[in-house]
Amino acid sequence: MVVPLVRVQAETFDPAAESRRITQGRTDIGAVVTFTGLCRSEGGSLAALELEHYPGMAEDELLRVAGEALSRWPLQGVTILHRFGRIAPGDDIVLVVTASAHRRAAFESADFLMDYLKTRAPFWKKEHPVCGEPGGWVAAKTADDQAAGRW
Amino acid sequence: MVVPLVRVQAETFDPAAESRRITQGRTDIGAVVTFTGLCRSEGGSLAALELEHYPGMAEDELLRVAGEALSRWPLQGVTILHRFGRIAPGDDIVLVVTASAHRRAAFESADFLMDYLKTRAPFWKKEHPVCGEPGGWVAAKTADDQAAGRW
Amino acid sequence: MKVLYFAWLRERIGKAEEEITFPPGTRTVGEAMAHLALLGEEYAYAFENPSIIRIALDRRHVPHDCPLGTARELAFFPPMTGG
Amino acid sequence: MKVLYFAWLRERIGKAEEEITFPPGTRTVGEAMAHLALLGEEYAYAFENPSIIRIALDRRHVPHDCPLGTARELAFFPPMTGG
Repeated sequence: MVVPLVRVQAETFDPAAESRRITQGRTDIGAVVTFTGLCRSEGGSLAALELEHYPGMAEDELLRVAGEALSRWPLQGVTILHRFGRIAPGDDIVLVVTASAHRRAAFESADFLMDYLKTRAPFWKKEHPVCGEPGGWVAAKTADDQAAGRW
Repeated sequence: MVVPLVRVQAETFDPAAESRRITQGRTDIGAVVTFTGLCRSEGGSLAALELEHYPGMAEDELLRVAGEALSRWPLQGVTILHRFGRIAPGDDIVLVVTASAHRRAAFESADFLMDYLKTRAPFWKKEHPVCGEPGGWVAAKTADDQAAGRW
Repeated sequence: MKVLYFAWLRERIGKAEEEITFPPGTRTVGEAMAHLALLGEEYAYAFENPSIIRIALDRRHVPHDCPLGTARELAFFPPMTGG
Repeated sequence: MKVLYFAWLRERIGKAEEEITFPPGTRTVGEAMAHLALLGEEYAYAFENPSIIRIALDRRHVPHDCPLGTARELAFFPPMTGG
């Protein structure tokens, strides 16, 4: 019985510590995949992203998404961390860690988790440009819905 | 011009440090994928793996495989580290790190690198069982060839 | 019922949450949204394109024709852009 | 020419490398392997199933019909199992 770890937090995170938390003291894990999503500066035009979320529902949805991955792949660990608040270019936004006996399950489930959480987890990005007024809300991409539709 | 980092070493490695080496001081990377391959104990029956390699050619092939990924995906960083020598269950064997502006390229190229290096990089695993004589050489899997054939 | 707004819906309406008593006969979450759109200019602006609005009932995604039932928390927000 | 053996080929032959002068007329790496198989019991054992043996010439994978040319290093090994 694998219990997924899910956290929504303002603080930055440590991918290595999260991997270790899953693998430590075990010898049945053959593959660990980590995905880190970072804030890009968009060619220097972006001062920061502001991430709004729906407290309570955000954690619930990440848990549902993690549970869905556990039901589809034979995993020995799943972690999803998602930050909120002001995030500067170069900083982490989201971390997904999956662990399995075999590499295909680890890769596929991490890929799935990112696709799924993008279209299900209640987070919204607002762009703060270097010049001018705090700007627009990032528009959802059709490509993200299509990516989630692959699974 | 992205220069891949490739290392063949007896020592263990630090996935977080390798990620940071790629992302540090940059704001154009949106996605980092790390894959860590670990030694499994096979239900407690394995005392250690012994990894033999072809010095010189191993580094060359990893560089070729990394170069192939760079030619196929728009990457901002590629790292491949592969260990040799005696490796205990729970310890790392191989690390692949890919970084890109977008998550699809980072996921696909890391997946590709693992498939490709399995069938191209001159490494061989020998199993040392807990009981009995130092055992057999691990047989290559048809599944690995098929996986590499996907790309 | 507790009603929540997020992202540009929150900004357009000018508040993050409020208590709303929906008129008797309000059956679905979509009908609840149609009622909100009549509460003033800022609401009309927020809900000007109802088909793109996502709705959560007691913190679960639901389609617009989902019955309100006995839920306690209703949330409206734009398509999500996390990750 | 410097000849290298790895994994169970090395174990069967009992050495990791040696200098071999191939007979005149040895054109391909596959022909070089056929010559080695005649050098004794341990070589015959190592090369008993030639079709599964992988060959590298100057540290590059080559097919069995690849000409030896002026290469300096020839290596024989089983299918790889790294990663």
